[in-house]
Amino acid sequence: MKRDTPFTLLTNGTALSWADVPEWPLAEFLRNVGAELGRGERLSSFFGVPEGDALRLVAVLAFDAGNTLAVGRSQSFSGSFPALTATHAQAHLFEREIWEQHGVVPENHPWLKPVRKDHGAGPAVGDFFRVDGREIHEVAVGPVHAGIIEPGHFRFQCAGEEVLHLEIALGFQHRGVEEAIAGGPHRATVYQMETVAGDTTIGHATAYANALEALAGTEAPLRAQWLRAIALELERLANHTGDLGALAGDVAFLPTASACGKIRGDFLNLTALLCGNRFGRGLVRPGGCLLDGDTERLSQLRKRLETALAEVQQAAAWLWDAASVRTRFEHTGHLHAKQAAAIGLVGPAARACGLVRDVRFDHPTGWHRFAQVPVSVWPDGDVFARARVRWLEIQRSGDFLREQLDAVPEGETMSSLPALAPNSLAVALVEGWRGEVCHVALTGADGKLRRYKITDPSFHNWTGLALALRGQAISDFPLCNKSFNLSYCGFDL
Amino acid sequence: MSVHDTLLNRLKRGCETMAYPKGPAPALPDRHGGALKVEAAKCDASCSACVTVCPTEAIARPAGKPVALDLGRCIFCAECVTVCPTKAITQSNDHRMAVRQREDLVLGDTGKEQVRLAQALDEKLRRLFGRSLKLRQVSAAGCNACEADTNVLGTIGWDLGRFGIQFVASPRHADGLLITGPVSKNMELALKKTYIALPEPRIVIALGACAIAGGPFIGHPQHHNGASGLVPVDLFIPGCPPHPLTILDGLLRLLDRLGESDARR
Amino acid sequence: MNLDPLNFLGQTLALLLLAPLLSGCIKNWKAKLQNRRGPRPWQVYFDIAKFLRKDMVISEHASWVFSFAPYVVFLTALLAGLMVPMINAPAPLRLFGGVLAVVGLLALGRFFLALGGLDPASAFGGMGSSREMTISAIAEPAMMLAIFTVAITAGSTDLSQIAQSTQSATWKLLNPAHVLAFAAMFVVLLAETGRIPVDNPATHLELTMIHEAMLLEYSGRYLAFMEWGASIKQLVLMTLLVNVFFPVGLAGPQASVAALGISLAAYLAKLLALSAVVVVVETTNAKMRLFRVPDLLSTAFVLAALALLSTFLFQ
Amino acid sequence: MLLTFALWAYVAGMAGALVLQRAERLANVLGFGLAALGGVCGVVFSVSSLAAGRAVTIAPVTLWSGPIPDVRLVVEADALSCFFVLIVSLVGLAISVFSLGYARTYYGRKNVGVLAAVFNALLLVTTLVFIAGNLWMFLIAWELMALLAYGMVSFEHEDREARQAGVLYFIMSHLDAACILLGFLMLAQAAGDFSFASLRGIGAKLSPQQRDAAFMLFVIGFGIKAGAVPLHIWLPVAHPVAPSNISALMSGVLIKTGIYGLVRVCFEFLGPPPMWWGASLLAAGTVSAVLGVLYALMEHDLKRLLAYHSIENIGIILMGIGAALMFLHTGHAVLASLALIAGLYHTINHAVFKALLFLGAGAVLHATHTRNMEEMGGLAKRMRWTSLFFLVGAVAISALPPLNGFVSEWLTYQSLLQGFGTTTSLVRLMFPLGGAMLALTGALAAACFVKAFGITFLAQPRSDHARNAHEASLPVLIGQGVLTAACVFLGLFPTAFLKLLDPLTQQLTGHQLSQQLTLANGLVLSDATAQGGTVSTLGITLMAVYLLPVPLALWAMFGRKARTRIAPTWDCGQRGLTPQMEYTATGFSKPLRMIFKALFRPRREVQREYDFSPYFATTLRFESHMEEVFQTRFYRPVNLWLLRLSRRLRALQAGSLQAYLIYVFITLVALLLFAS
Repeated sequence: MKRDTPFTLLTNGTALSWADVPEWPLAEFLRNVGAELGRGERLSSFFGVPEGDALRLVAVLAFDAGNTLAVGRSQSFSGSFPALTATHAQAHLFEREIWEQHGVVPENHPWLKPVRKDHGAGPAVGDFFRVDGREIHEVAVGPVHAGIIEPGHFRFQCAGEEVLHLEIALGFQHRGVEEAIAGGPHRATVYQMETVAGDTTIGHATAYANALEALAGTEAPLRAQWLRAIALELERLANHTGDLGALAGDVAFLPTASACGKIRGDFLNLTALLCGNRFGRGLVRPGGCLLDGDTERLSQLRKRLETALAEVQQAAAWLWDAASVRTRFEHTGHLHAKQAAAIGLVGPAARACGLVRDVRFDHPTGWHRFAQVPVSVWPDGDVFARARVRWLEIQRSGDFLREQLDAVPEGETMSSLPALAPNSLAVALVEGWRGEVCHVALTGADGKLRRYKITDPSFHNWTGLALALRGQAISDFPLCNKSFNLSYCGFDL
Repeated sequence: MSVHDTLLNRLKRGCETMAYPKGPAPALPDRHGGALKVEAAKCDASCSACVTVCPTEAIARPAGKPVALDLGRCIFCAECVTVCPTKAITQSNDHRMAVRQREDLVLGDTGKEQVRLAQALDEKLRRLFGRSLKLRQVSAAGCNACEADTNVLGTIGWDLGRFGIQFVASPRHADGLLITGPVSKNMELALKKTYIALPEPRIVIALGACAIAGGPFIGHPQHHNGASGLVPVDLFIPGCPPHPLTILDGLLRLLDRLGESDARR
Repeated sequence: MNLDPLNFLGQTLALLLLAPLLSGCIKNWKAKLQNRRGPRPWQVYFDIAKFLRKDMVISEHASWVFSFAPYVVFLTALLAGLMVPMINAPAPLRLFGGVLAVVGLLALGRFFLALGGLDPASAFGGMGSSREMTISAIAEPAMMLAIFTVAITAGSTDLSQIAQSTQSATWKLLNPAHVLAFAAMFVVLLAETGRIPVDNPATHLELTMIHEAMLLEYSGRYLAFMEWGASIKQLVLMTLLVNVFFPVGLAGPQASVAALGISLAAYLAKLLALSAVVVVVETTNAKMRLFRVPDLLSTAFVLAALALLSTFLFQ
Repeated sequence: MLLTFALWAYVAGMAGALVLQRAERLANVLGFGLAALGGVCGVVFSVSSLAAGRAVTIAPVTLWSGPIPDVRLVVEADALSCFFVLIVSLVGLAISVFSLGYARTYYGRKNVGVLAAVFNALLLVTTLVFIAGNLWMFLIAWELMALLAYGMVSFEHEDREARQAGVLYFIMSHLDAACILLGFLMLAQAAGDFSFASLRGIGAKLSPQQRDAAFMLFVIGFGIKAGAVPLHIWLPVAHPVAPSNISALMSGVLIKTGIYGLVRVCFEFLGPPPMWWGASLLAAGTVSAVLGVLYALMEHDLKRLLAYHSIENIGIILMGIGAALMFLHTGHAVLASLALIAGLYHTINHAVFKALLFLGAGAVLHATHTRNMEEMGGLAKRMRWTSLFFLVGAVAISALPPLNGFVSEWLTYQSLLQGFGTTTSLVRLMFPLGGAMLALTGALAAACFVKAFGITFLAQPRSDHARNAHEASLPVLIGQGVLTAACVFLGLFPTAFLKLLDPLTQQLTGHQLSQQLTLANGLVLSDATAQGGTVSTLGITLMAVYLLPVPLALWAMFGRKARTRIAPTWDCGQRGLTPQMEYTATGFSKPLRMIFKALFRPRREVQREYDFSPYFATTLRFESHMEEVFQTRFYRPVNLWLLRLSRRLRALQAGSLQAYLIYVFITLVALLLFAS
């Protein structure tokens, strides 16, 4: 059903020429975007395209109910623009990023702070939000954390053990991925796409491949799309199993923690069986898949998948049976569905608050057009719900893989990629294991990539963690943090 | 989850830790390829196919000298292996790649077809850390894959704890620093402060292509192309990400805990 | 003043050497229960020896209390250990203190450990000290009540006396007062030595640590003394539990060498059995939410009160 | 002879200070110097008399006999009064030395002469209370003490809080004076004479109801003075506002007059006590101990925290005395003297370490100009000696070995433990439960003093005052040093001190216990039963020194080449730690506030303001308050009821002469009826 909307609609994984994107003066553009957000639509990407010294804003909206995307742009302007964040919280990080990257000021933005602080001074330097009260003290958990995790700065305002406010300052993992793609695709671009977020290699590489294929007007051969879907589900299985183990480890429940640690290694080895690299590097390329699995390799993969799924079934059973674990998981880090929708959560974090959002279901592309994976949703919005959603996704990904590996499509896996169409825009969404990965590619007149915007699901979800901690005990923070398990390098790019 | 069926299940499964290094090393995935081998003899001077195809400019052809492949910058994409007409660069399926000096990673000269493996620490440090090495991990940009593979070493299959190697919470308790990622400018201060917080004697391990020379993001102005510019590095473990077996081999080689099974060179 | 040097020297060495071995065994068994080989039981010795050799880095905010605390923790644990009967009933420092002195010395160690945690001005140290003092404030009355129950039936607070009197009437071990007191002491043992339901010794998350958070700033030999003191304190509490509440096989005052041998064997067997129980509890339970821990300890207090009541009812 | 010399020294000090008010420096030296001299004489006198073991040291002497018959001021000193004179003189000596340095802060600001004079007067009057021979002397000295203390509480009358505290102190003092007066009048009416000698054992002549009534009056009267719960509300208000040396005197000595009165009355005047007397004192002591420490934990004002701790320690003393009374009832005289010794030993211990802590607080207050612990920090490196003395006081008050708090609580534990076997009635369960509550108090006190010492002295300074604080002057340190030495001596050599208590227990319970309590020629303290528990703080300290070579040998063997380096605190690699990131005092005790929230009833309000969307707050304010349970539940309703009653009574003042004549007539008729 097509709703009357001033935006141009396009489906996921397709391209349209830059001219077809509707263009309005700045105020009208922002009013239209605000109207769509008011109707409950979701903002997938919102960024600036520099034109000379002026700037043009581009918005990509996801109409989940309508199973379609919508694109719109503003005329070029400079100076400042009225912020959307005042009324729509989900645009707050995008507007801060536009301010930091292009210098245009979002007027009366309630929380205008740098996102990655890449020019000059490092992150976590600015003045943090202070709660005033005699007994308030700050707890600063800095970039270097106690375990083996990525760096991020968490500033808690505590009254004793209770957290009143949490502010998260990231930017430590900033390596300048987007700046490097301009004028691309270069030789190293595809490798950089695979290392935007190491544990979502297949997610980002598939999105990049879809975007370039859309710009080139072709499509990867069916067997390649099948292989990409298989690798994506294997990556989801590995990460969700690792998360269940890590959640058990954070409440010191040793049986599941140790078992899941090993089973995650088994799933990674299955991906390595396909492409030699445990994280699926070197598998997905624009135009198809570099490596293929012959029947003997696929049957071996099918057999080892069976044993791994049985083991994770046993490990998860322990977790759900243990009453001491359940008391720790329930009612910790609670997030209401209304809050989740307002800040635009995606992926398991959103589905754990009861929101039905899954790119494989709402905007199917590639092999997901032919094979359906049911959406795993859980209503409560606390750590228990996020763990249960992960467990449901493990089971459903397992079923999907069994079903697909029993019916292997024929055909070769690699096709050559023609030149990219000039002056055209492509949007590619992929349901990475953390949520919706969104790549938007815009080519210039010479067919080279003029602007390439990557939005990792963590970019939407970090505010969710900050909200979930309000009123919790500070000793529950590691558990809540691990229940979201967001990517720092995906946010920092 | 009653006590009964935990114990029962445990007895049934027995110990799942691998025998390595006492027993044989677990096999690398067959398509992994392991370390690269460069035979300068086979490489004819005129062709430079591999130089143009390498994404991180790891291969260079200094005038008059045979091809030089820097394994530290290599992200093991094996493009050069497929494109080389005379098979001068081949994959050796060998997981052992850890070295002590940065220049040992540059292959190509005669006698340097393969990586010169790391010697153990000197007598004093080995006596100190031989059976109890506590490491503090610092992730300084990078893609979190090296952290994931270091974490895997802690699981029951690899069980790093049995060698007395442990990752600790505070640098005060640590003897060594394990750095991953190309050390972004935003993480420079944190890395320096962590290094200062370590009590002497201390060692530094650069894990992965990013920490050695910048990995896939080599040359970006936002980072320092690896840790060697900021802190003295004692052990380089190449790979993107290095296979857990390579990391474990590097650590044990450093502490001379490999026994006679396959200590080479 | 019968402070025969042999008994004194023997017990001091036993305390120093057995304590790290015991915590190493517990770590090893926990690993075995997770199907991994785990660190060898004597790994703790290597760690302590290495820490002793290493340099020290001291915080610029720390005062003289920071450097004084490790010695207090180490010596109070050692002294408390010398007052508890290990192999033969009369402990070496039996004359210098009974159970009240043992509890007092352990409290003195905890007092300086908490101050050492607060000194370097880091939020984690403050958090660890606050939690440690809160938990011990609730655990101590439960421990005291359990000890009173046993002391009252024995008629004195001298540990050797208590052990011998409980040992003489073997049926006494099974009367409800004793069983309840043992259960209460076991819960207190879990709380005091920072075991899983209360605190996770092997955790990596500074925000959830209790005991470990106070040691974050210590390095070199100070850290060695702190870790060693903590393991000796764990051995002392376990010996208290094993030799005073369940003194089967404890040799009398003038025991022959054979009796001492049997007593040593019985003591080690009981110690390993108790460690096995601790390991199973740690493996099958998740860590409690911090605000539930006082409820756990108040149940220990109720258990001890019931033990007291039952001495009154069944005597 | 020495005692009269001490009294004259106080009088001279008072007079000298008053006369030389103008010359502040001279008044200070003269006043406090003479007070110190008086203190020395008092200590020598009491120690020599107690050591000599004489039951009565000074026969009754009439100081002054006025025109009205048998209104004479008689002075008499027996073992009990000598013991308390020892307390007042020792603490007075230390405080006067401390005040020599501390008073300098008042130069130019306040009248140092008056301070010295009143200080001397207080010492004089308190000593007179302890050696009062008859009713008049006791009550007059008691009243003077209350007035002088009121003067000192509102010494800094410019701030409203001090004035209000003074008024509250004044009312409560006169409430307890009234009760004591009534009690003594009941006894004197039975004895027919006002001298204490005739009052001894008078209880036998009174009917049981009268004895119980007299006991209740004395308990309320002396309870208010001592500060037991629920009569304690004036203590945490009055003590903090007085100048530090005076609050040390008040906390250390003045509240001990309540204990002295209680012991004198219960053990000597009222004869053999029924069971419920001891049980009620034990219960009141336990409640005071637990509530005192719980409220102390919630304080972030250093002196209020110490004031609440006085309530806790008074509770512990009352537990000892209550247990002693119960054992007297059940006929176990030896056990009664053990419990009494425990109570009295804790009295002198508390006097010493509480005065030490208040002096320490005074020195810190002077350096940081604030009583709020949240603005202190980092003083250990700036005030090295004061922090050492405060730490010794903190270890002593937390009843940790090897100091004196541990010894007196050890004796209390022993008496409670053995109490279990003395009777078969259900009341014997009170002893172990009392013991468990004592353990809870000890553990909470340790938590409170980790907070007090940690937040005040350790980590980073939280304010500029704290940052540039400097060590106190020499007399201030000597004053604290004297008390620290006393703490260490009372801790390490209890058996030596117990000999001094022999004449006292002989007088009150008829037993001398120091031989039975001493083993191994004075090294070990035993609990006077055959195979009972023993403890030796001196032994523990010697063993600690004996074992010290173990860590040192390990250091020498392994870590000879190890160097030490100073580096910033580990802050997870961020820009650096600010004082705002340190733990606060209220944060430290928050978990305990949550556990005991039934008692504290904490209320918290979070005001969140935002301009546009609730997800981005502009300001967030957090306030939490605790309900003062006793004020709101008990004292305020009583106040309101009293006001309503008095408003109704005002109707009687109709203002017409005839009405007043009728009232006179009615009362006359009533008296006649009553008299016949």
